[in-house]
Amino acid sequence: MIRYIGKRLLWMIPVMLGIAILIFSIMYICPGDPASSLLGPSASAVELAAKREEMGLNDPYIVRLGRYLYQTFIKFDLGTSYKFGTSVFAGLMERMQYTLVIALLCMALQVFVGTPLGIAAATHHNGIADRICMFLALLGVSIPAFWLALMLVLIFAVNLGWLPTSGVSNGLASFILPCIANSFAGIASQARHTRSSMLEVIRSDYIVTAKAKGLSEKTVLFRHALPNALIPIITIVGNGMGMMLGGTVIIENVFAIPGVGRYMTDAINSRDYPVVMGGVLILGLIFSLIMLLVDIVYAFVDPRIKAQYEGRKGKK
Amino acid sequence: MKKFLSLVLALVMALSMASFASAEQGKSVVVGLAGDPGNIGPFQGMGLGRIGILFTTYEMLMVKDGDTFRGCLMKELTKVDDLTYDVELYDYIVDQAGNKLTASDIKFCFETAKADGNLPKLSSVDSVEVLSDYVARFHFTALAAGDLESLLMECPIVTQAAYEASADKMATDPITTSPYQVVDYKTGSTITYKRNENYWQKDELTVTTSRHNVDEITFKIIPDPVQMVNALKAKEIDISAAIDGSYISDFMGVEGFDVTQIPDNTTKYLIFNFDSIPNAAERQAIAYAVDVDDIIAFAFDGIGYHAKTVGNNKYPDFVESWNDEEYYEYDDDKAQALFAEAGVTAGKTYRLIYNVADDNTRIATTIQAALGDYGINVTLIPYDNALFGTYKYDDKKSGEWDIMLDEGGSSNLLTNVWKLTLDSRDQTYGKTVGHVADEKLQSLIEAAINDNSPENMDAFHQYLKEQCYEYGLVSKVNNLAHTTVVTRAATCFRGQILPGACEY
Amino acid sequence: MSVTAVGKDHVGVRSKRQGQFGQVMHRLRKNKVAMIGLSIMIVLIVIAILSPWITPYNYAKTSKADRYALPSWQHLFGCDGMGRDILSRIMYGARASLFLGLMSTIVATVVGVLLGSLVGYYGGKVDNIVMRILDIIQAIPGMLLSIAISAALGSGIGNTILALSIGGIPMTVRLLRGSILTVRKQEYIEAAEKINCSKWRVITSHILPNSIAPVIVSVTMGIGNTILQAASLSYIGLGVQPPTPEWGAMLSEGKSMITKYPHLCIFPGLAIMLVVLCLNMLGDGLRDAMDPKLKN
Amino acid sequence: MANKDVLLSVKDLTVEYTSEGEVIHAVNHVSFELEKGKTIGLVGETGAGKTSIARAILRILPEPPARVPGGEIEFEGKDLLKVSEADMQKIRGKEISMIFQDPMTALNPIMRVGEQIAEVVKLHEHCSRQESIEKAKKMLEMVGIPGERFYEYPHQFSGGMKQRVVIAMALACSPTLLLADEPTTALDVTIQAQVLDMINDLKRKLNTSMIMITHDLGIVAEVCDTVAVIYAGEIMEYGTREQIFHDPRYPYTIGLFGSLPDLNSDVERLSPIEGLPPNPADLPRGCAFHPRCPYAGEECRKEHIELKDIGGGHLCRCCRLNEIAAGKAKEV
Repeated sequence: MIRYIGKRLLWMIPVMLGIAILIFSIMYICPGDPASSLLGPSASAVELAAKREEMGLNDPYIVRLGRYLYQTFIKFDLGTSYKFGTSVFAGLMERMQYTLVIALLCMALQVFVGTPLGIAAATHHNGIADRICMFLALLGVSIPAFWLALMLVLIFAVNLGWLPTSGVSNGLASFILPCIANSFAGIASQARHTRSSMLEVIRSDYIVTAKAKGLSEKTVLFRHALPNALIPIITIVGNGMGMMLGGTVIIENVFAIPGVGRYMTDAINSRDYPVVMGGVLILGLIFSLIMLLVDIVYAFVDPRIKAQYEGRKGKK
Repeated sequence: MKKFLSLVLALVMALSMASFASAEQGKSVVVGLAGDPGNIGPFQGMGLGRIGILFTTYEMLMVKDGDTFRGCLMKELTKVDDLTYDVELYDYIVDQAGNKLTASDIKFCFETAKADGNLPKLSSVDSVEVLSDYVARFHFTALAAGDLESLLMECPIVTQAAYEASADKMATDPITTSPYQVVDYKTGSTITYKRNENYWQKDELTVTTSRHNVDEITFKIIPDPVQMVNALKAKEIDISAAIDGSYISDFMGVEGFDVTQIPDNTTKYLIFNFDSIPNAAERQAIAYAVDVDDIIAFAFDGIGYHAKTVGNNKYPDFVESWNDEEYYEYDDDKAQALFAEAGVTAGKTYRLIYNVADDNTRIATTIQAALGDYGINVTLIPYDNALFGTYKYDDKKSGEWDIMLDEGGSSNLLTNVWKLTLDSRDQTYGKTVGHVADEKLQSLIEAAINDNSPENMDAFHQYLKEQCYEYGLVSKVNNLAHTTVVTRAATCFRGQILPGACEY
Repeated sequence: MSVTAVGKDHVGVRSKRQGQFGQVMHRLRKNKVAMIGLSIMIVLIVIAILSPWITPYNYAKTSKADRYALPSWQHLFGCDGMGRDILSRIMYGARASLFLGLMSTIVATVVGVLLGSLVGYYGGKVDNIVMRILDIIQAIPGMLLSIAISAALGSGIGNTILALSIGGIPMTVRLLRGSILTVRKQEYIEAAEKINCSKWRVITSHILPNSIAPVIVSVTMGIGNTILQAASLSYIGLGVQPPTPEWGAMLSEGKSMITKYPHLCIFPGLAIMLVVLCLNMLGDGLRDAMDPKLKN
Repeated sequence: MANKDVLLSVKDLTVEYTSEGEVIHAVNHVSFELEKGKTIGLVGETGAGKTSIARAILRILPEPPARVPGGEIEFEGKDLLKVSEADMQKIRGKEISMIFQDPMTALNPIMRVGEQIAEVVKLHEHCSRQESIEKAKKMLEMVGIPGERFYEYPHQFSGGMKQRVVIAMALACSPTLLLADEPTTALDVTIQAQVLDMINDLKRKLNTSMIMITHDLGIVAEVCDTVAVIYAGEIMEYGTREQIFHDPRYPYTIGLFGSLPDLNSDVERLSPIEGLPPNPADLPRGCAFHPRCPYAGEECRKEHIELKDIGGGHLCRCCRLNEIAAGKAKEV
């Protein structure tokens, strides 16, 4: 197992290099001009051209790529944001604190609300609980997040005045509406996946075996069915966590939260190259680590997968 | 679970109580800002979000106060010769850290800003010479009409000592001469300013942009337009210039709220691509075919002004008589006749390129519908800001559009609006943005830029109108909605809120 | 001493005659909920195809008098900010939205399932390399990928579908890989291999039916997002250009009016919800029909 | 049929499945009795309803779609269909346990095999964890698996070993009744014999009664005392092993023997039963077997036929016994 993890960590080096080269090349072929967003709309074409030259944007691809890779991987410097004038790493970490709060809260909601809902639906297959749960789930995945967010604001912030409409200056209260709005789809999808997976597992022979042993419904459900049912859900949760750490642009925009998503989207829109490239690299690293974690959790939950990681000596 | 919930609720309540409590002390105002200023350092460019906080954060040598130019840090301006001016500062300026501002700081600021290259106008400043503690001599390489003022207004001034003391070139914690000091900057969220009790200028000499009628100013960045409305309704913000036109009725004449309407200094106009529409009659026909009233109704909820030239009529060099001239008002007969003359028949297709934004999409759609009445198709090509900015000036892209919906404005002169797209010297390929290489047009605009006398202005305007290389459409109106905490809203000449100058 | 094949149960016999596909279809046809979903989808598709002839108004016809008109008998769903009939725009918009939504979902699923099966089946090096490439692709923000596709390959419907589907592939692969890993080592797979089943057959008839369920769930839920995403592509040279209606764009146009004129958002939102709902009903039915554990 | 030594008495048991709106009659009015220490064999084709009978006894039918609309299952004086679920849980695994058909899927793939045995021990014998582990290891050794393999997972076991684990699990609490659902089908012949020997052995040691579900007449001959031939959810013929083996009367039973390779005769080909089992959702009127029965006559198609005692407790559900006897005679 440790060998496997070590191998995966080593693999991260080419992955990071791959991400760096790919993002650099994409930014290179993407039209759009960082100079124009820096100088504002009243700059003329000649002034823009001068600024581009000064920023070194007119150098050939290879020169710029080399400079970028040298700076990133040899000097470990992600550069300074064109727009904010601050270090990309510091900027990203500052934004990450908000994103992390939202991601963790949302994941918690998703797991601790979605999973029980899915279990309830599966154990009452085709019953009322199932129908209600699945209806909510469908609502969850088909209601656009911004719509839900704005409705929540209208009710709880504008009409009732319980919570702030937007911003991050009210402590935890600032995060309640964003998290509810953001996790609704996650809860829904978690519930559906749990249900689907539970249904598969509940029909398995080993569940009948467990029942035939005289175990109580609860024990059968939680000791035998759930752990098996959760295996595919690990991917969902891992992927969801990875995505959420990349920021949730819609929610961050609506609630005026200066999270990673807005930082990155703004950077993409204004072609703030250092932020885009540095951000993608760091987020890619985080994502890869989470995916590695997912694979490790897999191995812990499912001995069959662990056996596959450890080589093919498996069966005796 | 219940326990946890009640705990959370209690926490929430405690937190919200705390925030209300702190808001009670002193007079404070919260301004809703749609754009993120990002770097608030002095020598950054003029990205859209920055303009909103510029005058609260910094002072310049000169500002435009109402319709007149006034010295802010500058006490006297003396002309030495055509390209040389002496600037005399007040001799009692101190910044928020107590540093004295002297002529050497002026030299430092202009040189640093020019070297940073984010304020491209400064390229016409050749050098700044320190004559004495409070007198700096500016040497310019060239000065067109209005350039002197815009140059002196362009560069925010800070002391060299404070700038060098900052770790990040004042990107987050500028120390300036302004009456308000940044005390907290949560990047992307809020910027809070406290009034500087030791502001240097005497009240009777304070320019509008430096007034300080309130103790604390918070700019809150709210990118979503609906949330801006919600925040104002919930009175989390006191004033915003970014309330969508269709929501104005929620605040106008409503108890506790008020709305001030201020014409925007930008104008929407059409640029015709000379490569694909070389015939003046065809361009004129399109201009006649478009009904600006429709555009105002569809894109601006009925509130907007017809443009009378390429640019609006708020500039000092705008010639009054143009207001009464005919300027391609919607005329079906003329449009048909001109289309016939140009040989344009039904089935013709134009490609209209524009910068995507709600109002632009609607203007473009209105134009599309208007030309549709003549059997002419219009293909809309929307681009996001970055792509539009690139394609607009890209010679290679000129084969991909026929009409461009663009907008432009300037902080001082109409000629500066014209310069943006009509001066071929400012393009990298020696033609206007519309690919016109017309020597007469060029000589007329150069004349107007060098000397914006009504004659020169009119000559250029009339020629442009006759050729219809570009066609001014409409200027919008900004809605300043505010709670009655603000009794009179004040804006700078760029249409941005000046929270310190508002009355409470 | 054992009894030779005494007889086959009827399902098994049918499978011989109809093949696996026919068998799945047969079970699907018997599932009422799935059939309702399918019927509504077909109705929507028919509306989309016939929309140029059956919309009550021209979708692009603007009218100053009808700006933001509320739903009424003249305009069942009301009118938008340009005075255009929302019902007509939704009907016509079904063309772009359904086409883009369905096509890109199908492309993403097919590619994802192919890759996922390969990765899950072969494991080892193949797994490592493909998954790491996916790590790299997934690190790039979708918007940037789309802009790059638009810039490098130009506009056009194919590239739009590519841009929309590329984001969905990694998730599908990961899901499938995850669930194949759990069935990969089961005896029936080994048995199938030992009797010299072709790899293709092992994958399609033994591995996939046992591991596809999470993919179906995730794909059918994702289509709503895909339709919404299509709206943002029109600003970067892909997607559908105005005034041709498209549900995602209608929704984002109406977004800023949501508290003032909610009908601008509600109806396109409902249209998207309907599609998501139907596909989910169909997807659930399909999953049940494909589930080998339900055969007997 | 009253006997004081009866451990289990099933009366009129009926099981239905509802599938896509159709009602499938899996088990129809099945009655039989089992004495202490004895073994009954339920014989029939796949899908005949044998497994459903066993699962109905343990009440582990998947409900829905399955349903038990009628009947009685009397076990040690209690009607299992009426006891509470909590009481049932105390019976399952302890008094009655089951060996499942498919060892490949009967074990929880992500739980250590020993743990799965220890679980049932701990549950019913209320012992400490340590004791339950010891017992589980002992059980593993009893079925011929080294105790140290307690900590391994099912995927590390071969099919035969998994089946032994399943058996160990079923026998862990010394049940009074063992339901063995085709315990050897998934195994190869040598292991089959070992497993059967083992079951027989354990049965003798623990004086356990057993219901042996199989389609393999060889196994029946080896372990069963009585035999019930099940066809389309009904008992068609019932009798002692000797009665069934030496004097099969029902045409289906005869057919079963006909499809056995008889090493003593030099018949070149087996004679399998023609046709297919009936669709349980749409059973034929009259005798369920008549479409395939070479002796079927008019009356077989008309009405349902009752189970009749044809002597010595040998029951048969046929109205043409005489014709069959004649036909048999002719053949010989």
